[in-house]
Amino acid sequence: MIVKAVRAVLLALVALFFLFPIFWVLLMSVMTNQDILRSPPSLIFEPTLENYVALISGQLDTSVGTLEVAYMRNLMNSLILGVGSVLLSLLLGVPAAYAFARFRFRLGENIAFTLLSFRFAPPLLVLLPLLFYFQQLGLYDTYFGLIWVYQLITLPLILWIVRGYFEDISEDIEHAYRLDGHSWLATFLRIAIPLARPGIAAAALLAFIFAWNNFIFALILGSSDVQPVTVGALAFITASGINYGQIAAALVLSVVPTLILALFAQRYLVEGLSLGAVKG
Amino acid sequence: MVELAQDRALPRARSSARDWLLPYLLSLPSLLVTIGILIPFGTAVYYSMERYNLAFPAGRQFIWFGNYISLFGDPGFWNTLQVSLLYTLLCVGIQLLLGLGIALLLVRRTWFNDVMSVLLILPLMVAPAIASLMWKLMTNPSFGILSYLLTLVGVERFPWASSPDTALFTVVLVDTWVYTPFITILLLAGLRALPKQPFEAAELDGVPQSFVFFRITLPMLMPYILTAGLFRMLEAIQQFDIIYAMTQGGPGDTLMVFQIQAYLSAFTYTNIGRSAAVLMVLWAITFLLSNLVIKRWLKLRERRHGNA
Amino acid sequence: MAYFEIDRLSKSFGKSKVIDNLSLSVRQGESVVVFGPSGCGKTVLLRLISGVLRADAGDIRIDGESIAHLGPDHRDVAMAFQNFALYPHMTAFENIASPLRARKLAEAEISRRVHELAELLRIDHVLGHTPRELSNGQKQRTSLARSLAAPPAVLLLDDPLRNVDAKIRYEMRLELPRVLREYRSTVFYVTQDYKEAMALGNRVGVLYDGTFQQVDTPAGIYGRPESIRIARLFGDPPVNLLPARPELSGDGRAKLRIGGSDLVGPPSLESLVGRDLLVGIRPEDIEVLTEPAEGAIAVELDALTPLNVRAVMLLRDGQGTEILASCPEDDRPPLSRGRRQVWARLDLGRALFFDRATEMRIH
Amino acid sequence: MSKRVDDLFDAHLSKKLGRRELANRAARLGLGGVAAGYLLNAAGTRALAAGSFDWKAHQGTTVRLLLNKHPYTDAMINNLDNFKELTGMDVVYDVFPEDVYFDKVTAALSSRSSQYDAFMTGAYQTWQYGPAGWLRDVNEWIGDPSKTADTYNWDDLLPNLRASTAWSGVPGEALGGSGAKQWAVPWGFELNSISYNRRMFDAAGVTPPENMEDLMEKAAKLTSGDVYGIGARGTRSWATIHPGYLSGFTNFGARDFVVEDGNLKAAMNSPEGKKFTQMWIEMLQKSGPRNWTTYTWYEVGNDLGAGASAMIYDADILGYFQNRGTKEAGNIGYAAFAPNPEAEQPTPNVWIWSLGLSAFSEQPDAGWHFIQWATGTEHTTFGATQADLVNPVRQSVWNNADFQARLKKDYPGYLEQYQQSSDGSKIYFTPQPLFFNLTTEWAASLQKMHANQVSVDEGLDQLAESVNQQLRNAGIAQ
Repeated sequence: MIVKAVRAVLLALVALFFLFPIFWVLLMSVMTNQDILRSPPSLIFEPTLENYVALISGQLDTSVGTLEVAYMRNLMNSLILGVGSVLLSLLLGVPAAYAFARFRFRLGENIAFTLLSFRFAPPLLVLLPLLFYFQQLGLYDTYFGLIWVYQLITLPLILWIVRGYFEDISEDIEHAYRLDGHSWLATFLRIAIPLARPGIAAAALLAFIFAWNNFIFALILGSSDVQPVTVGALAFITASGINYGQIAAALVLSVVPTLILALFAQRYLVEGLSLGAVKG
Repeated sequence: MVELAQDRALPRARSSARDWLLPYLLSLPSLLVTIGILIPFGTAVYYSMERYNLAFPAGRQFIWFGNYISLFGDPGFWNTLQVSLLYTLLCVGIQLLLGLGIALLLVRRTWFNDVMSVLLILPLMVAPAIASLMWKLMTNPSFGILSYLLTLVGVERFPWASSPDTALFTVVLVDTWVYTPFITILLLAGLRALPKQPFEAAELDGVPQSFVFFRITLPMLMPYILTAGLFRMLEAIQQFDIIYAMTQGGPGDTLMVFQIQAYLSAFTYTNIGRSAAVLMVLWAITFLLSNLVIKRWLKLRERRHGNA
Repeated sequence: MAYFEIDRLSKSFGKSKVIDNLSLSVRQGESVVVFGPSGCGKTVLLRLISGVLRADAGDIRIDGESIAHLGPDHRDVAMAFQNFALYPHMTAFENIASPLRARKLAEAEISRRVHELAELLRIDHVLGHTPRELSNGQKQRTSLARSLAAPPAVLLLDDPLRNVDAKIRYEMRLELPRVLREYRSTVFYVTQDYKEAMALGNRVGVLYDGTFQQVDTPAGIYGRPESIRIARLFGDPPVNLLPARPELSGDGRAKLRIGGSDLVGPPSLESLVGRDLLVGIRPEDIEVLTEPAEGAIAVELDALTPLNVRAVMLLRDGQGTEILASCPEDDRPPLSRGRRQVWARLDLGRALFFDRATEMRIH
Repeated sequence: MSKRVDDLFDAHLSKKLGRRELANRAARLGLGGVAAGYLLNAAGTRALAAGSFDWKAHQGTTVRLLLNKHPYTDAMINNLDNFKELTGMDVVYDVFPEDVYFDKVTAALSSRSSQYDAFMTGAYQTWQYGPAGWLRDVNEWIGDPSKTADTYNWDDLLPNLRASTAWSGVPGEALGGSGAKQWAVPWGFELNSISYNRRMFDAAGVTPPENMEDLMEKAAKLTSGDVYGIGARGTRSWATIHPGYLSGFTNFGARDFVVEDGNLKAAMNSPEGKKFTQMWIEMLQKSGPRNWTTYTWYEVGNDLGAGASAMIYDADILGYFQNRGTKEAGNIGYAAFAPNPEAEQPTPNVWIWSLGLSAFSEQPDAGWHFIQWATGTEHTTFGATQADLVNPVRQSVWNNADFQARLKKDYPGYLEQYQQSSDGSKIYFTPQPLFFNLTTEWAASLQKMHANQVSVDEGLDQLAESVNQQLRNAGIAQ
């Protein structure tokens, strides 16, 4: 009984710490800037949807005219970059993770480490040379070029997390399938991948989040046409003031796609592998 | 008993080419696609050995290790090293403990826990740069809800990121808020993936909970903890967004971590050579630390999966 | 005629030679049981045969054709795993159908065969379940069914009864030979349980130190173990090993001094006079008497354990050597409570003689 | 747009109609304020086109701009159709948030990319970009009548601003001196003075401060409860140094550098410098924002606009922006400020948003076409009267009756503040390429003083020593 109570109290504290700021941002997104900038802060305000209206319609009415807000475009860019990089990383990383998990081969660990080590390089280190080469190669300001660079973020993550999950699948299950007369490829596709799916889902979601949250690559390697939400949200900070309400609304909108993805992946995320029962 | 054709030569068993090739066919595409990054990396290494300030194009010159030597002679550099390592240690340590604790709280599958485990990812979904902006507002002495709540419980004028005494605490707090969910996700999945038998056996034998945790759960979870810790460490030692948005490395030099040092050198001071040297040192440290973790990880894996 | 041949197979991991120049021939339809202690290389041997591992040297042939270069999917070898290795994301039906799907059979044919097997193994009522919903016994049968679905040239059974409870194990031990006969399979059966080895094999191969130490019929292994180690592996309670040196008695017969008494040995012992031996006597070859008798030694009864249908008695001779004896519970001598002094008659005619130095049996 | 509307505005431009009458007639035609402003400027555009200069010289080309998300940019974009119509050119622009804008500029130009013809820059940045070879000297275009319209009137741009954006590239040589290259053209600027909350001042019976001591006293007096007396920026950034701090620093006669034997030598630790810095830190400790070291432009402005601070000593336009759409809108007052009682006049340091011509542009003439339009009288007038292109860089705009009327109506006291400050307004930093190293370190030093980690004297001495060392390392001084 006491254990249960302690557990409940701890969970409540955890929820408070992690969710209160989100809740507050949600409130701010329906406040005017004047309501937000009140001292002391107050919960008494008239909710407004004008922040969202401005973001979604792309029209921001100010005293000096109507300004264009490119936030929806930023959102689309983020989606293209996030989905594109994660898909490419899965395509490249899942087979590689499988190779590292299942085979011991010459240089195998070296290749695995090299791939991980691309994550060691601070982005700033390669950024300026990268920009130079991108311009030479015509990759500047292209989704293709950015998705390639994003592999530095997403690929090592997917590779190493998925590798761990592959290693936890009983080899016997795959052997059994091979012995049934199925080719190596069929075994990989119909046994290994379905069984590692929770791990792949978790890794893909995390990689997507990291890609989504990046902004230095797109900022330097692209024009404003390809900028993601992370850069877009900063546009509400101008010399004439920070529009916190719009940033909050932008933040809420930027979380929505990831949240949908997380809910979609939730079945796998919270499921774990559950292979214990057949592992022997 | 054994009917062998003795005249038959003993064949030397050889593995087919396909067998030998397969792991390379699987792993090399990812390497080939990303290996290109070595080119800009090499260029950056070259920069780090140049006197290269964009504002002094005429003074550009190859100086071997000149940038590194001047770096090591600069007390600011040693401060940076110390701050970065401390920051990393605090973030990774606190977040591993907290993340593990939360994962343990949520490991039982109930409707509530399922909902919570998705909701708790929310902070991770907010870009750190923007999250920091929100935290800065929430800790603002005039409009900040957190500052206000603190006054309600009697803590007046808590300085948050603005004082050298509390700045580190504040950025670690934000970092913890943003990144603990990362650890929670991985460890929660790891916990749920553990085989059930050892636990059932321990329960039958009436083994005390603490013993089960330290002798069964923790060792079995170790590969997941190491993976989560590794990526968290890579992220933390290269932290930029949060610290820059909250304090720009201040107050004073309190939070001058590597990436801020390098960022200022490159983008504000246009000193590309020095920036590259700082980042190369950061790269080397990251490399060393990761190597340690990975060695440990591989050893665990060896032990866990045996030889055959 | 050899149907399935393993020819001087070797496999090392690093410096440790796990399979060392191992050879074996199996006739078509024969069941060979591979028996050995844990860590003897059984698993590696199975993996070499199934093609999951590649040997360093040696060959494997089925019907004269080498399969050593083939992948697991082309070897026509099936295997039932100790841990069942069922596909957790497929139903029992799909698990069993898997080899048939690989052979691209028509759906109707697949369904017919799966149901036939399921009926034979009495799991037809759980075909729609996933492995998670199956009991261990049902998992085991599903796994067996899968390995039989497309009748393989060679069927490997890797200790399939290890992870099921006693009742099912007993049932299966009776049932398995029937099923295997039905499918006329050539079977390679790995087990750590000597009773299973005795019950199921046409022949038993005793594997340790990387190679077969003895291959013989179950009775042959039991009755004529090549070494002390093999003798010990077979039999429960284990064989008694009593140190002794035969001497010639006055009448020209070889005598053994055991438990302070001189016992007359069989004629074969005469050639061993003067050698240091270990005399192996199985517990069932020792008769416990309540009265002194000709050729019986006086011993103390230390403990008596009624083990189901057999009673096991721990005896101690004058020198303090422990001797185990067993007999059917019904034939147990009437022992009154508290009685310690009994006599034991050793059937030296069935005794095994091992050289004390080499621990090998002297023929 | 109908011919009738066009006629109406043309009539206004040729002074046939007064402004009020124009507004009445426009209202009858159903035009609101902003639309009317745009149309007014369309009329100005037609007037431009009527001149002798060939605005269509680059018809069909596309000018590419790199811009900061800023009210100046917003004003320009609102008026861009007129430029397109005037020149037959197209304009594409990349707008990046201010937070990351200069990173983008540095990256784009350091890679010698030809993708932008012109870009926004601060005057201080030109001290890096100019010597780096990323900017063209626009004197070449200004002096060429075939490339610059006769109506452009370069001399109408405020002389201090023209000088502040021109430099020879020799560290320590005066801005706008002989041999100076015009690295950029001023577009909009801010100077530093006092913006205050009139409501609070009235309630406390306080008038705007006269000098530093007065400021300290009044700031202390106005500090009570949730309100603090004086706002200023305080992050570890050059932005902390250049507004109020350097303006006051200069007013007390202190300098960042002196030139000795042709060598730059750090001089911020002069007695005057120490004296002012001492007062500055003391004032902030006593009556400044509590989290001063995290205060940027935005926090300083927010606090004033929301009534959390009683005044700021910072950019005048920061106070300007806070007088609209905020809680304290309409309550903000403005005052020129000379901290040193012995000073003749205020000496506000300035920040100048300017437009520069990229050295890597393949069509600099087209780029210049845009710059001269954007900094020309017509657009800057439009920007100042109809949008927030303030402070205007042209004298004629300051003299513009509409602009003056607008300021008087919505920003009382602003114009007077400007008029009292303007003569002494210019960049007071010594131009040298290590400007950002110096000022960032300076800010870090002030933060340490504020936290009492180091005394003011010690801090400035250490700073001077470190700066001298860096100058030597960079080969700027011996």
